[in-house]
Amino acid sequence: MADEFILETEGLSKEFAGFFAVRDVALKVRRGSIHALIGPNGAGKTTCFNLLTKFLKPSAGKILYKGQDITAMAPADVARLGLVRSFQISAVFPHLTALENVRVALQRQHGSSFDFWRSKSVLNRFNDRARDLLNDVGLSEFANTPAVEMPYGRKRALEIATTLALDPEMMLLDEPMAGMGHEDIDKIAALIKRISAKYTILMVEHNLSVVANLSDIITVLTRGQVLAQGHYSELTKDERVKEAYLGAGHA
Amino acid sequence: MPDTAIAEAPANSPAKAATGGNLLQIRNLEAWYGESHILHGINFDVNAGEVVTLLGRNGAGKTTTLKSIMGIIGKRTGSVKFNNQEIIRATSDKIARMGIAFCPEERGIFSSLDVRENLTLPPVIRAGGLSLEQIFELFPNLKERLNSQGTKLSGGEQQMLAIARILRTGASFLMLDEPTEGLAPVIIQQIGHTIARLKKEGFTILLVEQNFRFASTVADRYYVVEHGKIIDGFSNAELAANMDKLHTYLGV
Amino acid sequence: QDKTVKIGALSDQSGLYADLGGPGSTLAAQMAVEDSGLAAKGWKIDIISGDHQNKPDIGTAIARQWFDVDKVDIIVDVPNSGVALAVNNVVKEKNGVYINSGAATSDLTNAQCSPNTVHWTYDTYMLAHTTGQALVKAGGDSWFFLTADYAFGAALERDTSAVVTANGGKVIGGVKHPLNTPDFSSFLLQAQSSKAKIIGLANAGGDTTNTIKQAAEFGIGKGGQKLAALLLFLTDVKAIGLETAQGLNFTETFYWDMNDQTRAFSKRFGEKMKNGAMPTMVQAGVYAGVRHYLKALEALGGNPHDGVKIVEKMKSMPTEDELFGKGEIQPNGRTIHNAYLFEVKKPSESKGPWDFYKLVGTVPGDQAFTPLSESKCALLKK
Amino acid sequence: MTTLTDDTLPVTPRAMRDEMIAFVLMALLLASVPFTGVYPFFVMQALCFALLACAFNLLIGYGGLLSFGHAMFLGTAGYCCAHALKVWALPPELGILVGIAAAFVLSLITGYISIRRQGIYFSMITLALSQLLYFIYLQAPFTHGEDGIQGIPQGHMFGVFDLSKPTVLYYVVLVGFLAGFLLIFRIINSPFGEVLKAIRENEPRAISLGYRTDQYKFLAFVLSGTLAGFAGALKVFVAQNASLTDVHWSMSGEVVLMTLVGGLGTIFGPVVGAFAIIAMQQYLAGFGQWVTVIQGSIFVICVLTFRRGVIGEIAHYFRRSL
Amino acid sequence: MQALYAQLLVGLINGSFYALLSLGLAVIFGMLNIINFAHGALYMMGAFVAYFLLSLGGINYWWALLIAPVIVGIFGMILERTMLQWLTGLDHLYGLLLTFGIALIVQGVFQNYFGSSGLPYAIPDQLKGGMNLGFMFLPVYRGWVVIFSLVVCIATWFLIEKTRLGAYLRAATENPTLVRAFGVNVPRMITLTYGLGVGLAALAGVLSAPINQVRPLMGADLIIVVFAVVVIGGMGSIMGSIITGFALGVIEGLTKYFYPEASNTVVFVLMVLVLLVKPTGLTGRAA
Ligand SMILES: Nc1ncnc2c1ncn2[C@@H]1O[C@H](COP(=O)(O)OP(=O)(O)OP(=O)(O)O)[C@@H](O)[C@H]1O
Ligand SMILES: Nc1ncnc2c1ncn2[C@@H]1O[C@H](COP(=O)(O)OP(=O)(O)OP(=O)(O)O)[C@@H](O)[C@H]1O
Ligand SMILES: [Mg+2]
Ligand SMILES: [Mg+2]
Repeated sequence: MADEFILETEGLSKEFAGFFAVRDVALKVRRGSIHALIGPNGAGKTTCFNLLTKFLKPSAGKILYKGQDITAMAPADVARLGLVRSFQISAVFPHLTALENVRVALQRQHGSSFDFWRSKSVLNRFNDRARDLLNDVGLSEFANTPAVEMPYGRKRALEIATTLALDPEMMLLDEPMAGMGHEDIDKIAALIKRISAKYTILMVEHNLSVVANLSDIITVLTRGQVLAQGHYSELTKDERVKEAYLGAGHA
Repeated sequence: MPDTAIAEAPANSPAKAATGGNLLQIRNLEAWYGESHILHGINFDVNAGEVVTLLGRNGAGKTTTLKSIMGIIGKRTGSVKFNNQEIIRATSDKIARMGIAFCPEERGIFSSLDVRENLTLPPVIRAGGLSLEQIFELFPNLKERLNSQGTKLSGGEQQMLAIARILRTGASFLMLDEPTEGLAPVIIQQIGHTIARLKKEGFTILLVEQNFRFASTVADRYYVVEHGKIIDGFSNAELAANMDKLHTYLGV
Repeated sequence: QDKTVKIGALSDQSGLYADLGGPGSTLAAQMAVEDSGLAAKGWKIDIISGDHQNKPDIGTAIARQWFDVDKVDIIVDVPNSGVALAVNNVVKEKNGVYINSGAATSDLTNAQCSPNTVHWTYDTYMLAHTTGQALVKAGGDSWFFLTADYAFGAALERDTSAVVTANGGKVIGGVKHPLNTPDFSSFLLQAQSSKAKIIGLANAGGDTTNTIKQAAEFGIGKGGQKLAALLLFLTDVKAIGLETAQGLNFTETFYWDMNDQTRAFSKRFGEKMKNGAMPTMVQAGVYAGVRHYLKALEALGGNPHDGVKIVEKMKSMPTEDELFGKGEIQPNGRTIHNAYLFEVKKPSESKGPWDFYKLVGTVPGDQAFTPLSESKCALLKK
Repeated sequence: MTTLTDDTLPVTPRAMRDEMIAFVLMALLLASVPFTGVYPFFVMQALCFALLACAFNLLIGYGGLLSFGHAMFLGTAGYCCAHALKVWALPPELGILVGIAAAFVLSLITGYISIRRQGIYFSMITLALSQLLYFIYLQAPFTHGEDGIQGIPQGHMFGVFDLSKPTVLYYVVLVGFLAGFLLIFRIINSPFGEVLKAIRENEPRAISLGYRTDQYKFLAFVLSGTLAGFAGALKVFVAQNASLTDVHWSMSGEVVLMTLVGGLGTIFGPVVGAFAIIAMQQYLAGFGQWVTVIQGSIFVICVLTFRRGVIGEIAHYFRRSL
Repeated sequence: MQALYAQLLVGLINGSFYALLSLGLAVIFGMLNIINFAHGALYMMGAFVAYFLLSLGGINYWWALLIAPVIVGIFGMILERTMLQWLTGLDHLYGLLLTFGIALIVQGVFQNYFGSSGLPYAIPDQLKGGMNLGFMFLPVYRGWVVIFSLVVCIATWFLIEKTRLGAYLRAATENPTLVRAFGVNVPRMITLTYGLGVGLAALAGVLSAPINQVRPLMGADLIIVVFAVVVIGGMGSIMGSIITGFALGVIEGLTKYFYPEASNTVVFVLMVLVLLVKPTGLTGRAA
């Protein structure tokens, strides 16, 4: 089980009515790394994510997670295995407080979710753990604030805290910084860095400085196929990557 | 009635607008979302043929400003003059027909329409817009995916589509809300070129940007928004001198 | 013994039976009170009305409340067999008086008969026997039934079939249609291809009127087949229109244009109705029932507020009034009076807005209604 | 999806306490009815509908699912309970159990069919299913079609309580109602209730957290249907009959109306709404034809100006959840 | 065999009404995103207007076909302007509840004034009589209903799917604010669309007046069947609702022949079966 790679795909493809959004992708994500997936718009990054989390069915190929074939599983089951995604648009439970948001995730893990005959005060045993998690992402003072009332960047942090509550082994983040101001970007980047000590992270991001600073390894996709893979410094020298993604002006 | 009056005003055609003059004048603009007061008296001007950028932190009220101009905020007061016409009370369809086009930050691609329909949806309000060929030249991705369902496009492709469709209408004044969000660097460069070219053709552009590096390549002037007010403004030439202030405003 | 009486007219005030009962029934009860002349003799008689909306539970709730809170003595009308039977139980429980005129079910005087109940006007047994018998005798010896697929329809079909066969006719087929069917063309086509001489309609209300209209459309009358509506009211004929309804055969126990007395009553009635409508047999039954009830009270010299006692008195007196003529109430609660076979006039024969019927035959009461020997009423066993 | 209750107030311990106080007040008030001269049958009837509306509200207010076919549970339980009492001559407590079991089975089946669609589709499917059932009951022999099951023996509850005595019956119904109400209250404030709220707020997110959301909605549906069945079984003793009225779609509409008037997604709203509507039907009965028009107008007015309902408005005013 | 043809044809006639009604519902749903519960009541109004036109104004069937949908359409537009409009942005279920209330009011008022038993409306002279098709006697009027509703359905389909108007409609459903900001007068378009959908219901009402009684409750039960039709079809497309409408009419017709006891329930049973196999309905997009 001490495999080097936590997630592997073989020949992963997705066809939409004759159009291959993802074609024959072989991805290997190393346990404990931050792995970035970049590429021009429409390259198939989000589609890849959807395939990995089973929100889409692959047309061909295989997905192995911790050595287990998960190609035919349902989304909720994949999440239960510890492979959890975040959404491109922020996904919180707006009228629950931050604490409750996190608790909902904790509750799933520790059972009792179907108990309709018990008082919800049984959930209070999760409060400490939930506070810890909020603390981790710097949201302690928001614990009793409904999520709607929180600023955008804080919602993203809350989302990450909620995801962490599931104690996932691997997180998929789709453009976690999209639409954020610089301050927030820095905060979230630091957060991701911090949590990457414990978890494996696969993320899609267009913000190059973030990608450069955070990722251990980068896979570049174009037209659904893997174009190149390597460290940031290697890739910036790659003419093909420059042409397809970074653009001429890039140093 | 006012529509026709405007249509006849010569200063309104994109070609002539380049001659300068005050196109948009905003005074004491206040706006509310339900109970919450968001804009607390915005004042600024946009001259014909310029590219003006609004900068500011998340939640400062940039988007709200654009929406208020477009007439899609429930409650707003103050004065917004476009071509010397007061439009603060006008409905958004009237405002659109006066030649203002808006590209929202959430893109607003219609999932029940295919790409072609999305592209041709906004009615052409007067001659002078880009033709479909010109648009495909700018955004080749779109041409390939013409028959896809609108929201099946990738995030970036949707952004392109959102910009592309307002270029067709012949509106001379474009408001783009974070047009580079979620775009690959190559495409961002392309959009930069596009904006430059549109400016050359006489379009006036009001831009909202987080990506300051990008904004600095296209803008003539900047305004900084904070807590629903304009707290500063300067031209591109003064940019270097203002960098320090900007850092504190934006935390860049 | 005091001289106060409270009458509750419980009916469908807005639904499908509102036209044949409804406000008209309340009016009929009022007129009965006025015509009794008891007010002049120091009686205080009040009438309240209620809408059971064709729902048994609402009907019983109103009835119960009337007895418990409003101190009602007697409930009249109650069309809709389901509600009628439900109210029957309540009245018995509360020992009130129940004069039903609107319901068709013959159970009221058979399996579910009660010492507190009198059933006026008509029932399924009578409908089956009069119309069925008359038509077979007139040569309509092969039948096809269009039957509403629920208890009422089944009972009507069963009873009529028995009459048809007993009289030497033959039932060659039938089809059960769901209640409240908007479209009968499928069923009519089947009836048509059966080549039966008579198409018997064992249904009611909107179903009957729709069948008749659509039968005309499919040219069924023209092909020599005849429709027999087993239950049809004046208001239904009005709704169908003479053009379409002409030639239909059916049975009623009252028609406004029978004689001078009925005409006089109906004229007075029509003047008080919103649309000038003539009374239906149900409304006439309410009038006659209330009159008879008041006569019984007068004979008792006051209101004993004891349902069983009053009904016994009513049964002991022969009935007689301007609308139904002479008759009697049998021990099981069934009122016996003449039944009439009518045919709908051609439009050219009609001389007024409510001039619809031609009298074809009269069936004496003792032949029209369930003979006591066949009644399953427990009251008879004593 | 957008939530129907436009502002969900956070449930704090203080709010819970308010709710308990309100509950005790309500229980005392209802318990004193036989001493006030108020007509008990009226209150009993209203209590049955109140329980039904509460069950319905569990689904809409906390699960975000508007069922337009809840009458089917009421009616099915009613028929089965009535049949058990009358034909099988079971004692009342077993009759009630039979009714509840029937509603439970029905909710399993209908829930399985309908739960996979949301929003208006869900409403239309439940409506169509209840109409299907209506036609089945219309034709099925054991329901006696249009006539319904009449003259149901009330019997002795547990062999002791004589249900034909109005006061005894009243307290039995009241206890039944309060038990059902407390159960619903507990469900809302249970771990399961929390998940239900989360699903209503953001279903894809709940899925991505590993919740099989259909199962939760299904359980909510079954609980709601079964409780509605309980109301239907109780109602048999009050009305002493079981009829098609209780399965007709207009009954489903009335339940919606009661809940809407009282306040969707509030705890006490359905109770208040049920009493208001039943009272209105009683006192407006004299208006005959106009009752439907008035009901329709209440719908329109509620939706246009009074969306929170009576209790919802009060709760909003005091910033409390009730 | 002959009987079967006859039943097929008869089924098609009923199908016409299902198609027209579910089409109107689909148009309104597509645009306002509400299920118009008042559809049945407005269908009934269509029939009543035709009746009044004839009995009070002496205006014949042919004019009624034109005028009644317009009058009811205008009534619908008033409803939209004064009430439905205020629901924009709220959950769709409120639209359902509001129109349910409207249906109760309209039906209640008509019941109050016209009772329940129905008023007669004669078949126009030009369409009286029937044709002997060999396997059945087809009333001319019924043939007319099938052909006329087919034409109307196809015309509506063309209008919505093949013209720019259709694109506006679909786009405005998703994001009315934005479409308006493109220069389209969305509120007016919504009002007109509601008028169109309601007009279709009224047209069906006029068509049905000579066949059925003109009754206040004529639409009340029909509408639930039409809802089931809509669920089966999936409301995904205009064409989908037209085809399912006709198809279900035929299926129902055949049931009346083979197993009449089930003819009331067959549509609902079909709905259940379809939902078990395909939860989104036949042509449905995910809701
Ligand atoms: N459901 C779908 N049906 C049809 N085409 C689709 C679908 N989903 C995605 N596509 C197409 O597949 C391609 C890849 O899309 P994807 O969303 O994966 O891109 P991406 O790499 O995430 O781009 P971006 O950076 O712009 O978000 C695009 O061209 C898109 O139009
Ligand atoms: N629909 C809404 N209802 C209530 N408040 C809103 C709404 N939309 C925005 N706001 C609030 O209005 C303020 C200004 O928002 P606006 O979208 O204009 O900011 P912005 O400057 O465009 O920020 P960003 O960079 O995040 O796009 C924020 O505090 C936000 O929370
Ligand atoms: Mg993407
Ligand atoms: Mg913004």
